[in-house]
Amino acid sequence: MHGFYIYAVTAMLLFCLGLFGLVSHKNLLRKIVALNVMAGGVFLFFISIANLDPSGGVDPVPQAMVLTGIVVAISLTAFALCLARRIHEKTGQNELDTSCSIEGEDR
Amino acid sequence: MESLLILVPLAAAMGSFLAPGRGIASWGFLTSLVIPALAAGTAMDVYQNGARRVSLGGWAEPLGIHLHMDGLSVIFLLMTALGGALVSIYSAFFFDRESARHFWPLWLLMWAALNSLFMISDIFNAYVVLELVTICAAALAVLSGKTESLQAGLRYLLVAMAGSLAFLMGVGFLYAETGMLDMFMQSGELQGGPVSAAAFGLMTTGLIMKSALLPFHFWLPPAPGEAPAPVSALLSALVVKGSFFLLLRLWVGVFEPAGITYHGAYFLGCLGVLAVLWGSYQALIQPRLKLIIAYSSVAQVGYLFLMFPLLCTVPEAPWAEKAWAGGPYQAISHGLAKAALFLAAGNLILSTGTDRIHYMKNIASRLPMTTFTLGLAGISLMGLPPSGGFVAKWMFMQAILESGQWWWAVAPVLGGLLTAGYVFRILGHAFLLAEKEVRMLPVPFVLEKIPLILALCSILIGFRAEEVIFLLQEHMLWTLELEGTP
Amino acid sequence: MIFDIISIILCLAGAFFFLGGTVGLLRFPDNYSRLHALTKADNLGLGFIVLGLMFTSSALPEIIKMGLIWLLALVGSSSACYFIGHYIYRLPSQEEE
Amino acid sequence: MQIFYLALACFLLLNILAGLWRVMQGPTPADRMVSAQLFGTTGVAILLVLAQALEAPYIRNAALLFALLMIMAVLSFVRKSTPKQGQTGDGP
Amino acid sequence: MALLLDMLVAFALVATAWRIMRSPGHFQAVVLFITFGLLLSLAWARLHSPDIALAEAAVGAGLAGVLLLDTLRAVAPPGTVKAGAHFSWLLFPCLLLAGLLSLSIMHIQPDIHGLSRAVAAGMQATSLEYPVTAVLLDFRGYDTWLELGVLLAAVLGLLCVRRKNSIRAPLLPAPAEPVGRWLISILLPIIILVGGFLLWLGAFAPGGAFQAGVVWAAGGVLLWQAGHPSLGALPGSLWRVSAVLGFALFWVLAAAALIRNEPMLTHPQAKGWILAVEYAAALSIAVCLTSLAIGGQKSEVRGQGSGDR
Repeated sequence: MHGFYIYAVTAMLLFCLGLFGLVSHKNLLRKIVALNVMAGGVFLFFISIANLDPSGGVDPVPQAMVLTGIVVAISLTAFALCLARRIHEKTGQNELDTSCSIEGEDR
Repeated sequence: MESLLILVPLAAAMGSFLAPGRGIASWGFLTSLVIPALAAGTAMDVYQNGARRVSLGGWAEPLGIHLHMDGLSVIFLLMTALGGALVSIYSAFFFDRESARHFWPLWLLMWAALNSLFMISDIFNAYVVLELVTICAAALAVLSGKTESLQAGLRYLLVAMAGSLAFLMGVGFLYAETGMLDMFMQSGELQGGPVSAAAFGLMTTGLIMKSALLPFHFWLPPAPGEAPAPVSALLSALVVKGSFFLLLRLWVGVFEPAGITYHGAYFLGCLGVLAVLWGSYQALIQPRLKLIIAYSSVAQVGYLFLMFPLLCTVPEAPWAEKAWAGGPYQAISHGLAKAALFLAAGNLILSTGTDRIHYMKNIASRLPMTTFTLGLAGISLMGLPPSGGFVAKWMFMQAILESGQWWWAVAPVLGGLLTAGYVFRILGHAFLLAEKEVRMLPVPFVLEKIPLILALCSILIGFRAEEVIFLLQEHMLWTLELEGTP
Repeated sequence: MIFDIISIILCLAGAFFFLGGTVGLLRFPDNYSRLHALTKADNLGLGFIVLGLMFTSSALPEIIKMGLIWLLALVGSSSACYFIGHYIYRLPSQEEE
Repeated sequence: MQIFYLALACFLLLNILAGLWRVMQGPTPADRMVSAQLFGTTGVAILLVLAQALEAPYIRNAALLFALLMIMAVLSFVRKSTPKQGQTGDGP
Repeated sequence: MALLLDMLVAFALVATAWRIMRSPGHFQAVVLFITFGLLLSLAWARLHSPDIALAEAAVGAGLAGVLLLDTLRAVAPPGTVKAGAHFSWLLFPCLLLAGLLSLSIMHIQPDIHGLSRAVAAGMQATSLEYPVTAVLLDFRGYDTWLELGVLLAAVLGLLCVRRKNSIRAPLLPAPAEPVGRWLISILLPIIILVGGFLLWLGAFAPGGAFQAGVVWAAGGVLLWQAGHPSLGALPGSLWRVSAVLGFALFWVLAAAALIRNEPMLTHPQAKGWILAVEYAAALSIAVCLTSLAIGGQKSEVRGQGSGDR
């Protein structure tokens, strides 16, 4: 029971620290890492809920959901990293243009 | 029938991935023939027999995942089928071979995911489907390979990932409170305490990030603004609606019965009004046609959120039905009109090589059909009768006046004026005579016709208001019935 | 009971080596010596702990598996040590990050 | 016995925490990588001890995976800073 | 003592996450993130979820590290970039949010009657013996199917970004050292065996298609890191088929039910069906993840390290 609170609060802290990293870093790689930390927090919350099962075992449904979530997270991470790399190759920057490229070039 | 709405595009996606030969567009062609028929069939079914559920894998609630079809889902399915099919046919003629190889599998996969999203019933499944839509949409947004589109795509991806994670955290809270994942079963179980409130806040925030409401709108204009025309149409018309649909489902189906939506509804309404004003203003000052259209999406998404204060503040309100009908109407008419506008803009770019509106001189005589399309879609955006946009705004106005929350009327009135401003700005440039001859390439016949059909559809749905409202009321009945039988 | 005591002694020995590794990592002055202290002490520590655990484990397959894990860690750790050492050697003027 | 194993796990975890200081301090990437490697081995040890303490034999498979795969990051790291062409010989 | 361990793990997680966010160097952050994965898998072990510990071990130790380090090399060679965080004041709203969420946690009922009873009831009707695998492949098979779709979409997106039609891995030079070759010749067979072992285990114990797929993917990446030509020699059509195989078998499973006029994804409760889908899914996960890990490379890498030969 205490374990639940410890891990659930940790999960919230991880989620919010990840959120903080996401908004406070300009560097894309760091943003993506921060998103992964956030995901870690979410998964930790799911599993700490699963441990509250009154039967004494661990609820298998959140476990299955987290497994699915891990695969989804790694796919999205890999794709985002690939995009970040491509942007770096084209512009030499590791950051998103803040000017929103509204004046973008004509085709 | 409803399963085929998912199976067919998936089969076509796999086909186009495995056989990326010369005939790759035929996969999309076939799908766009089949899907509208299937969607129409489903719609007829729901129209006649009422809402229905399918248990996937044959596992009953609460263990298995279900597909849920009612009036609301049918409306969105029809919009996706119509818009998707027409954009597909357009794309078959638009893309070169290299881009087509990337476009088709991704778009067909996304189509299946969208269809699945509109029949959603399980909230974790909703997360997976949303991620599938997100990754396909982000990949499509970078299809052109330009630097700006890469940046726009990544920005969208990051926002959407963060939104999904917030949503997923909310799923965790809901599961902790109810011990279930099916949203139609959860509605009776919520206690309205802090746990429900946390779930409510997290899920709402996550979804409005994905549907580009005002403080999170920053990814929306660049992404469609930089993508190829069919992709812009899909992103702006369909993808954004997906998360809005889910939000509506959750609010009306899950959170409103728990009685925790009151303040949130006013807040969303305020954000909606701000989005309408700010988006319209930005659209008014943009130098490029595609960006005007993209910012107009920010504004039009804002209208959708006016639903919430009208719908979720007073229980059993007499005006709720009108507000309830207005939202989906706005979604569908905006979706069709926006797709038409983006495709027309794509034609302009094909023809003149630019979409800066200062170079758009004299297109009225050169591309009359495209100009006509811009005008028609503009009418629907402005909300002039008899268009679909008019019906939506009319419903909203009626609900606003009946509810006595007159201050929301700012959005339809001022927003309509600003919309008229940018639509006439576009048309004005179109009719100006050019001082010097601008070189224009001819646009293939089909490419000109498709946006016109879309624009006509967005006008014509104004004539079928009664059926739509009947379908939507069907949904109301269904939720009440389910609450009665836990 | 006697197995428990042996296990405790072996595990304590392992813990001691891990502590040595950590102290080495923290206190040694340069790259090479840190690498050195770490990897050797580390492998010994893991070895002792695995040995200690083997004494209280009942199933033979589990014992074999633990032995395999130790061997794998040994392979991984020592080759990692080699690679990193090689890396430092090749780049003598590695600037600070 | 269980308490002893848990205490052992705590002690090993404290080792990791202490090692974090070296990751932060650096000064070179190699140092950080070495620390990560230390954590890997320590993590394997903790997982093995936990498997015994919690009587969950399947955790050993996780330890097995760590022992097997920690090397990949190092390989990636070493390759990662492969010097420019012509700068290197064929080894020490 | 268990409580102390929990608190230490929690503290280590938060401390690592904090340093990941605040450390000035990118490389440091990446190394800390690898450590973070390790600590998370300790937490999974403590929380009695060996499945997730396995997946985290394979993803965190193997793939995530490789992905991040490779990207870091490409976008920011060590020693060049030093970026502090901006908007530090945002920490306070974030901590406030964490506090609010933690407060709502305190209101969670201490006994959640989740779906575990429903799963236990359903176990009698399914042919699988292990609940987590049964949830993944049978009760909530639709999720797993779409998740394979997400994986596939990520690969498609990568091809789209890279403007390639097939993953032609840019082959790196083989390590010049005998140690490298020796290492790979030892590790690869073990990786393949361990992956197969986990897959076999999945039917009745923690393990299964995900874990096996991730481990095999790690093997594929290792093969590529070693510069072994086998991956590059893989014909494009074979690669396509194996990437889509798991997804396609799920489709067949779903469509077959329609022919028998049953709801989608209903299948006869014979173990063979599900195991076929699971094995195919493991293969597809392996192929897709390998492609994701190495397909993001720039094609020009081939020439770059030739001085090493």
